[in-house]
Amino acid sequence: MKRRLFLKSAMASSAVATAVGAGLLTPKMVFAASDAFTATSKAAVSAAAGASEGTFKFKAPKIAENGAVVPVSVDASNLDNVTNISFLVQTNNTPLAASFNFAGALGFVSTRIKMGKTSPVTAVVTSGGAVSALTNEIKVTVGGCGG
Amino acid sequence: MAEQDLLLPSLSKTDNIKERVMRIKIITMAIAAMLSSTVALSAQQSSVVQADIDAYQGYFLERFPNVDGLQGFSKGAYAMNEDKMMQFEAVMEMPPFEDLVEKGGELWEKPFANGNTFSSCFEEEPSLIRAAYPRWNSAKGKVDTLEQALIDCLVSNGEKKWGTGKGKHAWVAAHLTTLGEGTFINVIVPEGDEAALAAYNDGKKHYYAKRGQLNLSCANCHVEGAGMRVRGNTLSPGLGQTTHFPVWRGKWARKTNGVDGFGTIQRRYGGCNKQVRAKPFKRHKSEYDNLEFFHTAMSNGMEITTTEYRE
Amino acid sequence: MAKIKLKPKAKKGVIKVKAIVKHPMETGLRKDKKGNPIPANHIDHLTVTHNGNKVVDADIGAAVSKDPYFQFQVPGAKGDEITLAYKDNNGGTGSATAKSK
Amino acid sequence: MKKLLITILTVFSFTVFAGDLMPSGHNWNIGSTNQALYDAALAEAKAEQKKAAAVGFEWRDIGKFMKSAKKAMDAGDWSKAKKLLDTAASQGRLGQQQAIDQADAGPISF
Repeated sequence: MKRRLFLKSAMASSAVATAVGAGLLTPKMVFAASDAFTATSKAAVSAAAGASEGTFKFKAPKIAENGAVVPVSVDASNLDNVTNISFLVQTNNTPLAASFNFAGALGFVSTRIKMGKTSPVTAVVTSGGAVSALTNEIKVTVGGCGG
Repeated sequence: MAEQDLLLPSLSKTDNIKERVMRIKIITMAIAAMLSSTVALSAQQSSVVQADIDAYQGYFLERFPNVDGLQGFSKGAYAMNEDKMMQFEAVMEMPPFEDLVEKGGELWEKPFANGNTFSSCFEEEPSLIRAAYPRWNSAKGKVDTLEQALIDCLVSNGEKKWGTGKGKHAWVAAHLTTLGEGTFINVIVPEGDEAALAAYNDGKKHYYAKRGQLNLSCANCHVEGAGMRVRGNTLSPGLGQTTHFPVWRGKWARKTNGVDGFGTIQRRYGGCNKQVRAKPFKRHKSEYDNLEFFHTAMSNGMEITTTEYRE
Repeated sequence: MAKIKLKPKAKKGVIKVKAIVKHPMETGLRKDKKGNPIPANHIDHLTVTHNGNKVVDADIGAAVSKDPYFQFQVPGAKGDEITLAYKDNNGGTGSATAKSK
Repeated sequence: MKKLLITILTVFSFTVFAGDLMPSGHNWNIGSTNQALYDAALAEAKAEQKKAAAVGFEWRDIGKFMKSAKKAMDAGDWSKAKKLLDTAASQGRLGQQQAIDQADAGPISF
């Protein structure tokens, strides 16, 4: 079952019930994220959908060395009055990884996220009420040598 | 794309490269001169060994003109791939190993049952210890490594031996590597010392001999293969591999659920041997000690960069 | 129980706030060796305060790495007080305060 | 699947063959005959492994092959055990040859 398809169909609660009933999903998996966080995630996804292309800097690896620790950072200090920076891992059940609200801090954040597989990752910036976004594909491979 | 530029230096750059190699050689010689004048008693480098070092370093400098000079090679595969470098820098912003390096420092200071501490076993002040090893011990007729010296110190003070390769052993070594930041590697194979040259040559042979089922030598991967990709990973250049050990490897950290990713250079040798499907040798015996002697000498003139993260 | 490493450093009127919070960040989706699900245990809320003013207020998901790392930039100077506080989904909390270097 | 079939056939044909040579009622002897063959093959593999190790060119998996061979033998699969021990011995010999081939190894590219 494709997760993205599932995401769309999950809007209809009956589909979730069916999936749970069929043993495809354990209740824990469905409710892993809190309702509030899921709502924030949904809001961020729809905001990103209508966003213009960002002029800020979004740093993320093309190929992640370690899927458990993928560094991502946004430098939106070129924009005035940045009030929020969010990261969305598009293929996750709950795409939102983190949402940072700013009041007095510069429009910059750097963090590390975990990714189980290759996915487009979107950085969403809200500045002066306008939303802009940039998406980078981050490849996750299971490593070999190194060192 | 940037990577291809590195692998296939364009012809128009040739003149620049020669100039660069010359310049870097002069700097290296100057550093070597500086070092030997400060350690007036230390023996002169064997001319055979110096020729090997020049050829080895010259090869890398010529082949990778985009790497930032001799010192740039200490960043390994990261120096050859911007995407990886960015991730390395992100990890090093606040590295996962700080706590264990601190613990290593505490173990270094902690008195043994007899009241002595580790420093009683070393003549050098702590910041100079890392770069003082590996070195030829003419009295014993063998190579001394820092890691072996730590074990010897425990034994001579009546303490229980530690396991080698990782754990406490690696933390203390990592503490000393961190203190050693900015000192220079300067392995000397004394001119005219046949036994020292034999140990060096033994290590050199290990480095260039193909081994294991895959029939690959250290040099196949880390000299000829440097910068090339194997199974999605970039092979690091042999030059500069010893500037930052013990390293914290993501791969080793995952084995301990992120608790301890530290390993010594000889732990890494074992891993490399296994990767070509050869049986690894016992740590801190002549095979790896001599390899460490040769391998480190090849990076003479390079700075110890503190302990670092590696994939 | 969780340890916070907080390092604020001022340079040219901007404090770089670097922090690592020791936290397992369990998603609730993983299983242990016996196949039993490992319960979710992750930071879900984080704030940064500068001289008493809240400057960052973040919602954190389970997709943030174990022992999460954050860097923020806050206008300020050496000696300013930075506090980082978090709450996890099980109600666990923690905070650390440091004077900017 | 194919491999398994071949193995079964080999074992089967061996049994039939052995049965032909031996007077009936002596089939219980096959087990101890195989054990003797196994012991000999193991001794050979170990000797080759030791020689390879002595020159510093032992390959990684020789020990593993011998362990698997013991497992196979315990499960009564002599032919699988033989294959594994033969591989172990041959890798031992290849390691020794490698030591000879690499006796003069040194830098070539510069």
